[in-house]
Formats: sequence, structure tokens, C-alpha cells
Amino acid sequence: MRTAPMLDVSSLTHTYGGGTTAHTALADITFSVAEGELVSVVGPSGCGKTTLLRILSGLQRPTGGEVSFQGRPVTGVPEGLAMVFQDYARSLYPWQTVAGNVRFPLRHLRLGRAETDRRVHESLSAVGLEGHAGKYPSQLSGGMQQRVAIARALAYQPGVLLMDEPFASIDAQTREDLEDLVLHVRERYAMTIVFVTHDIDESVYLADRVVVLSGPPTRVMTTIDVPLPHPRDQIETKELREFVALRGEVARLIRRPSTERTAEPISR
Amino acid sequence: MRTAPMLDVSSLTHTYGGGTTAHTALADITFSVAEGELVSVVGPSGCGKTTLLRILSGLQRPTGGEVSFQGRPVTGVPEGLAMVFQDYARSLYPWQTVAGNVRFPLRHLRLGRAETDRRVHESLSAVGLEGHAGKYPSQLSGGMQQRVAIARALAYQPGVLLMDEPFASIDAQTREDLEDLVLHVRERYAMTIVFVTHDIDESVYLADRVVVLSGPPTRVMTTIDVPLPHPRDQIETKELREFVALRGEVARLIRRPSTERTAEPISR
Amino acid sequence: SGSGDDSAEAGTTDEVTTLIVGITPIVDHASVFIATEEGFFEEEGLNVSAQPVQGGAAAVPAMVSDDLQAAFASYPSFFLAESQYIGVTIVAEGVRGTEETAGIYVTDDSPIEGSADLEGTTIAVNTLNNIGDVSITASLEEEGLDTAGIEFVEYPFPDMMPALEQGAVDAVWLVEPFRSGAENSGARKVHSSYTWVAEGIPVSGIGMSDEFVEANPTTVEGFARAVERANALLAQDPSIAAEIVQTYSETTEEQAEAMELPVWTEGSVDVDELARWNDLLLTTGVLHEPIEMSELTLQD
Amino acid sequence: MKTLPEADPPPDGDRPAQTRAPDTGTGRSERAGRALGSFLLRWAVLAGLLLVWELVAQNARSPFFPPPSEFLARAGQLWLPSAEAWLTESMRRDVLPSLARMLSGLALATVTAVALGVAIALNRRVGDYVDPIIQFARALPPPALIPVFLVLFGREDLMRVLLIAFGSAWPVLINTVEGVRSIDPLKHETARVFGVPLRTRLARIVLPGASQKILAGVRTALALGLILMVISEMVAATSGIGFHIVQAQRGFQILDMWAGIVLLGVLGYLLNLALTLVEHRLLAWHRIANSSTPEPAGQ
Amino acid sequence: MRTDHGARSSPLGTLRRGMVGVATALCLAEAVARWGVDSAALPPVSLVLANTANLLADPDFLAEVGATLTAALTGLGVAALAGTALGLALGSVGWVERASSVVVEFLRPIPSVALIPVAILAFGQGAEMKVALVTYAALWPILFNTLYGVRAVEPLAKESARVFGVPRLSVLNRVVLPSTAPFIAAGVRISAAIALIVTVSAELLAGAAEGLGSWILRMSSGGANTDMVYAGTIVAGLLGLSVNGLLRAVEHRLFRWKRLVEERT
Ligand SMILES: Nc1ncnc2c1ncn2[C@@H]1O[C@H](COP(=O)(O)OP(=O)(O)OP(=O)(O)O)[C@@H](O)[C@H]1O
Ligand SMILES: Nc1ncnc2c1ncn2[C@@H]1O[C@H](COP(=O)(O)OP(=O)(O)OP(=O)(O)O)[C@@H](O)[C@H]1O
Ligand SMILES: [Mg+2]
Ligand SMILES: [Mg+2]
Repeated sequence: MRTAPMLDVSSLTHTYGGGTTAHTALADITFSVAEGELVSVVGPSGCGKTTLLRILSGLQRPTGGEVSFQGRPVTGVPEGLAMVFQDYARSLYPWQTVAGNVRFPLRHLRLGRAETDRRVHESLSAVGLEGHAGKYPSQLSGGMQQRVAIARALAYQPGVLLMDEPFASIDAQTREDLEDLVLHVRERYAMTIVFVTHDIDESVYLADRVVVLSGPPTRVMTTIDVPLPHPRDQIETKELREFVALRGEVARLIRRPSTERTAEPISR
Repeated sequence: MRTAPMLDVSSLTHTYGGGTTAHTALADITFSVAEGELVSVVGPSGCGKTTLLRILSGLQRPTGGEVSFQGRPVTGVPEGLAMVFQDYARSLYPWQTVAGNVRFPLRHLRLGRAETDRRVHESLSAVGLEGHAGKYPSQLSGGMQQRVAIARALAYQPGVLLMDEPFASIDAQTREDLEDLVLHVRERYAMTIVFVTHDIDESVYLADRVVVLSGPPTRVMTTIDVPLPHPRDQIETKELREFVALRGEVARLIRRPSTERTAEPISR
Repeated sequence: SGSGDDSAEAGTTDEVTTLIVGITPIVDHASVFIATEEGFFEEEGLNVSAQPVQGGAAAVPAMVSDDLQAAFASYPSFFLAESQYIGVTIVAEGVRGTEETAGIYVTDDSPIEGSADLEGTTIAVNTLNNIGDVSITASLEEEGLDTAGIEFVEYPFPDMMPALEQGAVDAVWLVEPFRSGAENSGARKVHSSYTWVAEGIPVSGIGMSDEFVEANPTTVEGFARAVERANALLAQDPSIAAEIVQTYSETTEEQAEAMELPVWTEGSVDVDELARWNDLLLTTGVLHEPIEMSELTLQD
Repeated sequence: MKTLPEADPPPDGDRPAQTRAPDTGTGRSERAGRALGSFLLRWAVLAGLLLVWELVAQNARSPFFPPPSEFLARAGQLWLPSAEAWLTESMRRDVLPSLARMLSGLALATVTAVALGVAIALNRRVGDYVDPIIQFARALPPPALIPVFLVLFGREDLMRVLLIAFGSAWPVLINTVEGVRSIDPLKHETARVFGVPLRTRLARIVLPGASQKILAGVRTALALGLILMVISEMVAATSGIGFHIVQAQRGFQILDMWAGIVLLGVLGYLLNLALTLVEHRLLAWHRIANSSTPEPAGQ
Repeated sequence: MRTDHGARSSPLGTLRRGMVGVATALCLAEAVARWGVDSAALPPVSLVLANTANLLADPDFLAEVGATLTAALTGLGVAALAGTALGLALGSVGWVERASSVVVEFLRPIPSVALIPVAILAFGQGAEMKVALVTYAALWPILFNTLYGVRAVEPLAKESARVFGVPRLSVLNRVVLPSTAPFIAAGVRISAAIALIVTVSAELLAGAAEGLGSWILRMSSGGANTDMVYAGTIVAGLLGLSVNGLLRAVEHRLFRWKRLVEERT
């Protein structure tokens, strides 16, 4: 941890609906993210990770608890924030081309035409879509659409970047490349990143710290520091003994007792 | 391979658009799937896996080549087929509850009320959504929606099941459970399954054969037989030397030369 | 052509005896109500009711489609229909105009003092190419005035006074009950349109479609007779019209008392009088050829 | 409908033409053939109906239902350019002023309704305040409103333009509200997360996202605009298509009346065609998004 | 309790704000009539409203309103059935749309008021004429909304059904129709106001045995009843307001799922 917390989450709770249909997605979440830190969040499907990111971004008000951004309570969307949504296909604008989608949030930054174009071009190249700038999202594959959403966030160069399972639909190779890209831009632009993932390797490989959530009603099960050296490398880092140990620790935490396993074979 | 091919794909090509904007997604694809076989398809993002599945399902006509289903050329959607779409959120019906979505394709099978209800209930339990039958898809998390789409396909008990990255948004634990569920139903209902995935472990763990696709213009790079014993087990099978070897083989095939790597860091 | 299903017991033939007459709820159309009230229709074995209609343009198609069996309309409407080969027959007369019943009004402070000042003005009438503008043009020309510069615009009667007050038009042509209402609110009359060539001109009457007249000669005769009897009563004492108009329209007693009543005449349709419209409509260019009066009126 | 914009076809394969999905490269000649076929089909149906009408009317000879050949000839006489005049008298006196009124009214209605509709859709409070008034106002029958408009705005074009605008704004308003509300919330949220200012969001998300429904509203408004044009020219007018039709009705000039009705149909058709072109341009992305789903194969 | 950004209004708040809006508009109209344009043709709103209140208690008048309402709703019903059926056919069967497009585009802009003489001729002056005109006028918004709705159906939703072998007719019935339903409902709502307008206009312009429009016609030929004429007009507006409210309530009940999707924000 470096300086004062960039994001501070304390006793956060969120309940959807009311009355008999009420569903407590987040029961009690407390953690904080320092400036420049990369925190990954893991937890079972439906535990409230997306809900948490939405609350961090100021899009959704929690039903209880506090979130503060650089010391100030979050009431709306803070400035200098960006997000890659889990539902990438819906978060792209079908009426804009790929380049238009990436350029869209840059317009109000008034960077000048040259700088804007440069950023659009570079971030599209970075995610491997240089040849697709003029296409519409509907003409791309699922994984390519997801990469457009990533490129859009990167081109924006936000102070805080929230990513909700950004690599879910991307093949292993590209995924590794993009993981390294995230580490790289984090370093280069001193971004603070909160990264939701299902991939345990990924959560450890990227993070300074891993926040492990329980199943609903969701709490922070534990927070694991990841003191792995930088720069990281897909092969070398993953061979480190510490990496393997950390990975195992997260995996054990997430693995629920087998009686709780959800997927029982269809009965005869 | 067991009997006559269930699905036969020969010299399949598919080009989107025309003229200068033409994009050849599939250049030359030939392979076949025997009855009761589980074939997984891997390949880089945007190589045409979704396109391939759409053509297999009869939803889309290829611009060249042939697909036949049980010996007959595919001209429309063949009977007894089901599919889990990559874009699960859009393939669900927002005006129907979770149970309604699963029941939907069963109606025209005229199974009788009791059998229909039983199937809906069982497949929802199997994917861990028993408590959510009465909710609308918009009230579920991303991973939960994806599981609804899976439950819908399972309840249908199709002869041929096409799955397009069905577990992309699902956490590691649930994913393992669902993988086992797929193996189980395959065995129980003698389903033929074509399974698109990005996860190399998954592709080997599930399959009888892995079809590895190249980047565009896409061809079948190679087809790898997976002679691992059944029943498979998440821990034991993955510890087998053959598994590790096969996994490595697929990984090496997919790993492109590093000059082709897409994700170059954003230049300064 | 008359439909047979509502033919009544009264006649020996299968003629239609139930009639709906299209009217406008103004004093001019009182005869139908008098005839009903006095039982004249009943005595002819007829069952007659009235239904409001928006002018001849709606009434004539309604008669052709046999939705109405007869309708009150201004005579020029009948002439125009006949000129377009839509067979109508005038079976009974309504009222004749007098100097008082219609006139051109201006605001109190208008520079227009008399007929002579109307040259080059804009005058509101209720329907173009009909009684208003035709009688105005004809009477002014008779006075030797140049009417080419006068612009006529259509306004519904109720909207005329506001338009005048606002200066949207220079003058308005009003009939009862709007005429007396306007005088009350200070409007000034500068010209009587039913003067000179249009003096005592027949204004409106009851028409039927040729088909109906052909198919139901007895009914038509009886109907005409009943209206004639009512006309005779009205001719003797027009004030009964002022009374009965309160029963079928929204006219108040005060309004009724203030009204200048038109003139009813005894006897059957006066073909010669009606034929005056041929001249008026021809000189004003509304018609290009005279209408054969035998086509337009009942043959004996 | 689902053909891509003029893209060159891919090299012709040896597959039988009709087994191809429409989006996957249809030969140019084949596409041209299909376009011609559908063109003929469209107009053949109209011609067929006219023919039936002609035959029925020839036989019935009702004074109010003349055969199409007669009133079409009359329409041509009235409005088609002839040797003497490129612009016929009635074209100059009736059609052009009417069109000018109608289009100004429609433009006014569209601009106002879209602005108001966006405000209502984005802010429920604004909607709450004005909704009862809107629902009330749009159910007022325009013929009954003419007197009010006459008093307030005089008898010249201003009154007509405003009446047309007043009556035709509602479908645009309602469709704008629905269209804006139906935009995927995630689209707004994405923009908010990136701190995109409201102005940009309006121009780049709200308008494009609702454009399809807005245009559908404008289409309905176009038809209403023609109705209101006729209604507004029924009173205190001295020219215009509505005036022409009403005078024809009053004077039992049935051919003129039908010719006027035909003219309205033709005008509506042409204006609609213009709107379709606009739509084609504005919604290119929409066609592409939809064309990724090919027509049902076989079945 | 879930909270959202922005303001989701409570029903009470909606009512209160609606009333504030109406009150403001009324005051404005009153001011215009009293001090703006001094004219007998524009009576003050207060007077008109008092008349309206009296009218609403007058059984004879209510009978006229009933006649108008019956005609308008009958026409609307016919138009809703026909419009939905035609819209679905046009939207889902390519050649039907191609074959009918020119005819439809010619017919649609022809104003119903211009057809009044034709309608009188074909249907007489009674209720049939009104119903015919209303059906004609109300058909188009419903038809086109349905058509647009059919085109806006998520392609993947249709494909999902097809992949599971759902028969064609069922896809229409169970995917296209439910997903188009909100569009159809919006079309019916747009048409409801048009139906009332056309009914009253037809009564007013053609003359009719009964109905709000013929009542207004009768009033205006009396000479000094401008306030009554406006009171009748206001009743027409109130009718529209209530019909709209009713349809809204129905939509609210029917399309819960749609609200849930929207509420995800
Ligand atoms: N409708 C379309 N129009 C034009 N090009 C398309 C269309 N759909 C897909 N493509 C292109 O075809 C290629 C293959 O797309 P496809 O969706 O089949 O890839 P994929 O292998 O499923 O990728 P992913 O793993 O990212 O889902 C991509 O390059 C994409 O841009
Ligand atoms: N709009 C909503 N209304 C009601 N319940 C909701 C809503 N959105 C989410 N939920 C519920 O809240 C819980 C958490 O949802 P959330 O999307 O945050 O999960 P998640 O951790 O992101 O899951 P996943 O990994 O599958 O994306 C789920 O049980 C879901 O059903
Ligand atoms: Mg999530
Ligand atoms: Mg794909």
C-alpha cells in the first residue's frame, strides 16, 4: 500500500427488493484500495460482485454503509473513473463504429483531435483490433466486442478503473496478453484498479491484494496480500512458489464444502 | 468414435459482407462428430467459432461447403437440436420468468404437465438456481443468467447440443460442477455435444476430441483425440500425465508466434 | 331509392312513411317542427323526425345514401348538386329573406359607412359560392359597385364576430340568431344583402333525392302538403316560429324575442321565384349553365 | 430490407442462388432481379386494386363514386405540368401553400415534441407535471379548436401552422418518450461512468438510441399533419388543398373532391418516401445490426 | 428497500405534481382569457369549467357522451385487432409487406375528414359511419407500431426459439407477440386519442343523430353559447385523459417484466 486510500468501503450492505422478495446481495463489506493499487475481487457467481462495482462507481446507491473516494463520500459518479462492464455487448453503442465507441468518452476531455485519434488508435492496437476500427460492434465476435469495451476504458486513461470480468469471453492467449497490458498501463498511468474475475490464477497474477467474497449473504471472507515481485511474467511468475501457494489459498477459500455444491446431476 | 457421423462438416467456408469489406471468417473447415461424441472447439477470439456453431445449427447458411446432419444436408434447423448462445443475456426472454424461460421450448414437445414441471425443476436445480425459478432474468446476475440458458438446453434433452462458451461468466467452482454436469447428461441421454470454449483445461477435460482452429482465415489446425478414461474427475483426471500432455499440446498449438501477439503495450 | 323495410301500415302501397329530415337548429327550419307539433305529418300517415346536419354538403350524400329522406338546405346547394348531375328535387319551400334577416355588419368604429365602402374589403360568409356571397355580390353590383376586389372568406357564424373584432376581416355577413346578437354587442349594419335583385329571395327549402321522390310519390305529396300547411300557419303568424325554435335549439327566450323573423309563404313551391337563383348564380359565375327548373322541382 | 448497402458481391460460388442467406453475399444481378420483382409486386397490387375499382365504378355509376380513370384524369389536369404551364394554377395556389404550411407545422411539431419528449423521458418529475395536460390536450378535437386558434392567432398562415403543429406533435412526443425510455440503461450508465456530460449524452446516446421510434412517430405525424392541414383550411381560408377539397364537396364537384383525395395520397406517399430516405441514412447501423441475423434458412 | 439514482416518483408525488401542472395551465389560460385577448369568443376558463361540471351531472348530455364513447371504442377495438394482425403479417412475412406497401403508403396519409362525404355515402350518418372513420384513422398507428415492434424483436430471441425447434406459428405467438406487445399497447394508446378526435370531428362535420360532436354543433348554432361549446370540447379532452389513464393502468399490469428491465438502472 502506498498512500491514503483511494477507495474506502465500510460496512456496505445492499438489499434488492423489499418485503418477502427482498434479497440481500451484500451483507457487510469492508475493505479499502490504496492509490495505484490493483485489487482483485473473487467470489461465487451471484454473490454480488457486479453490485459492488456498481456501487463503487456511484451508479447505484447502497442500502447501507459508506463508500468514499479520495476521502469524500461517493454520491454520484466520481470524476476520472472508468469501468468495463460485465455485459460488454450491451454497454457498447450499436450506432457507433468501433473507433466511435472508443472515442466517445474522450470527446468531453477536449484532448484535441490528434491526441484523441492517437489514443483511439493505440488502445485499439493494444487489444488487437487495429483492423476493425470502422466496423460496427454487431459485426464483431463476442470476444472482440469485449476488447472494444476494454480499449475504450484504456483510452480514457482513468485514475480509477473498475473491471467486471473483462476477459471472460477471450481466448487464453489473448487473455494473457491483455493481463499483461493491464499491468503495464497500471504502471504507466499509476491507475488504481479493481478487477472482478472468476479466474483464480488471474486474480493472483494481477493483484496486489485479493478480496475473497463469500456466497450470499455476502461478506469479505478474507483479504490476501500478494507480495509477488514486479514486473510479472506469465511463465516465470506463475512458476514461483509463492504464486502457487497463494493460488492454492484462494482456491481453498472459494471451494465450498461439497454438500453445498450447486450442480447436482439431474436425478433419474 | 462410435457409429456413423452425427454431424459432418466438409470444406465449409463463410465470408461476411462483400467487395472490399468482405471478411472471410471460415476459410476451410472439415471435421465430423460421431453420435454420442463430445467435441470441443478451441481457437483464438474472432476466428469464427460462433459462426461455425450458427452454421451447424442451421441458423445461418454458409457461403460455401456442406454440413450434414445424420447424413442429410442441413437446410434449416434440424430437429432435436439445442444451443446455448454465447450472448446468453439476449437469448433469454425478458418477459418470462426463469422457469418460464426453461419451460418455453418444452411446450411444443407436449410432454404433459408433470413431466414438463419435473424437467424444469430438475434442470434448474442442476445449475443451482432452484430458489430463483420465479424471478425474471433481469433480476439475476450475469453468471446466473448464463446458467438459465444452460438449464433451458438441458431440460430440452436434445440429441445434439451446441454450446458456445457456456461457462464464460461462471466462477471456477460452479464451472467445475457444471462441467461434470455436462459429462453426466451426455452419458445419461447419449447426447452429441459440440462445445466451444476458451479454456484449454476445459476443452481437454470434457472432450473426446478437440478441434483446434487457426486464426482467420480460419482452418482446422489439427484435431486431437482425447483418450482419457471415463468417468472423469476434476482432481484425478487433471492429475493424469496424459491430461497434462494433451493440455500442453493444445496450448502450444494455440500459442501463436510472439510477433503476432495482439496486445502490445500502449506506446508512449 | 327508398328501402321498403320501414314501410308503414298507413299506405296501400309499400312506400316509405318514416322519414328523417336533416335540419339545422335555426328558426328558418321551424316548419318541420310546426308540422310535427300540429300533427300534419301524422294526418298524412307519416312519421317524421329531425336530425341536425352540417349544411348541404353533408345532407345531400346522406339523402343519396337514404340515411336522410329529406333535408333542409339553402337553394344554391340544391342548384349546385343538380348541376353536378346529382338528382335532387325541392319538395317544399322554407323561408324567404327580408331586408332585416341578413346583413353585412362592421364594428362600431369601422370606417365603412355604407355599401359603397365595401369595395375591396374582406367579408366573412358562412359558406362560399352560396346565399351569402352570391346575394351580396348581386345586390352590390345592382348598386353599381365594383365587387371584383371583394374577398370572401368562410367562417362559421359563431366565429364571425370575434374575427371582426380582431380585424381579421373588415365585415361579416350575419343571419339570425347571430345577427341580433351582433347588434346587441354594438355591431353596425352597412348593407342588406336580400335587397335589389335578391329582395325577398327564397333562402332555403326542403329537398329529397330523385330516387326517393320517384319511389314514394304518395309519401312525397303528403309530406309536401303537411309542410305547406305549416308554412301557411307561419305565414300568418311568424311569431310561432320564435316560440318553437326554443324547443329544438339552444336559443333563449330573449334571443328569440330579439330576432328578426324571415317570411314564410303560403302555397306550393313557387318555381318562378326559385328560378331567380339561376340568374344570380349565373351572373356571379357560380353556375355556368342554368338549371332546368323542371328537373329540380316536383312535376304535376 | 435486409440487403446490405451497395457493397460489391463476393465472387460467385457454384451454389444454387436461392440457398444462400441474404446477408451472405447475394449476386448483384440476382439482387437487382429481386429488387425489380418486389418493385413490380408493389405496384401491381395497387394497379390491380385500381382496376377492380374502375370496373365496379363503371358498372355502379354512382355520382359520388366516379371511376378512378375519371378522377385521375381530373387530377392530372389540375396538377400535372402541361404544355401551357409548368406550374398549374391550382398547384401554385393550393398545393404549394398547403405544403409549406404542413411542412412548417410538422417541423415545429417535431422539434418541440422531441425536446419535450426527451425531457419527460429523462426526468420523471417533468413528466409528472405535464402529463395530464398532454393527455388532455391531445384528445381535444382540432375542428373544435379552430375557433380558439382563430381568436389567438388570426386567420393567416400562422394559425394554420400552429394548428398543424399542435395536432401532429403528439405521436412524436409519445414515441420519443417511449424510445428514450427503452434505451438500454447500461448505455446511459456507461456514459455516466466515463463522466460524459449530459449534452453529449443527449446527442450521442439519447437521439441515436431513440431515433428509430422517433422516426416512426414522425411518420404518424406526417399523416396527422395532412389531416390537420385539411382541417385548418376548412375555415377562413382562400387557398390550399383542404380548401380545394372542402369547396369541391360543397359544390358537389365529386371529381375534384376525389382528385384532392388522390393528391393527398400522393403527397403522403412522396413525403413518406423522403422520410424513408432519411431513415435509411440515419439508421444504417440498425440495418447492419439486424442483418447479422440472416433470414430464416429453409423452413 | 432499494434506492436508485435519480428520482423515482411515488404515486402520490405523481398525482401532486400532475395537479400542480394542471393548476398552472388553468391559471395561464384564465389569465389569457381575462387580460390577454378580450373576446367573447374566448370565455374565461373558470366559467367554462363551471359549465363542464354542470354538464357532467346532466344525464342527457352524458347520453351523448356515451354515444361518442361507444363509437370511438368500437372503432378502436376493430382497429386494434386489424392493426395488430396486419402489423404482424406485414412484419413477419416479407412478400406481404412488399405487396401491400405502396397501397398502404397511399392510403395512410388520406385524412379521415376528407373521407367524411364518402363515409356518409357508404355508411350513412349513423354510428356505422363514425365507426368506419375511426377504424380507418386508428388503424395506422397500431399497424405501424406493431410493424416497428416486430422489427425490433431481438434476433437472438427468435433464433433461440428456432434452434429449439419451436414451430413457426409458436415463434410468432410466443416470442414475436410478447416482445411486440408493449409497442402494440403504445400504438393503441396513440390511437385512442385519435379515435375520440375523429368521432367528435365526424359528428361535428357530418352532423349525427347523437354524440358529443353533434351536441357541440347544436350549441354553436344557438349563437351565444361559446362557453358551452368549450365545455363540450373540454369534456372531449377529459374523455381522452381518462381513456389514456385506463390504458396506462392496463399496460402497467401487463408489462411488469418491462419495468423490471428498466428498473435495473
Ligand atoms: N454479422 C457480421 N458481419 C460481418 N462480420 C462478422 C459478422 N459476424 C461476425 N463477423 C466477423 O467474423 C469473424 C468471426 O466471428 P465469430 O463471432 O464467429 O468469432 P468467434 O470465434 O466466435 O469469436 P469469440 O471467441 O470472440 O466469440 C469476426 O472477425 C467477426 O468480425
Ligand atoms: N435488479 C435486481 N433486482 C433484484 N435482484 C438483483 C438485481 N440485480 C442483481 N440481483 C441479485 O443480486 C445478487 C448479486 O448479483 P450480482 O450481479 O451483483 O452478482 P455477481 O457477483 O456479479 O454474479 P456473477 O458472477 O454471476 O456476475 C444475485 O442474487 C441477483 O439475483
Ligand atoms: Mg457480475
Ligand atoms: Mg463467439
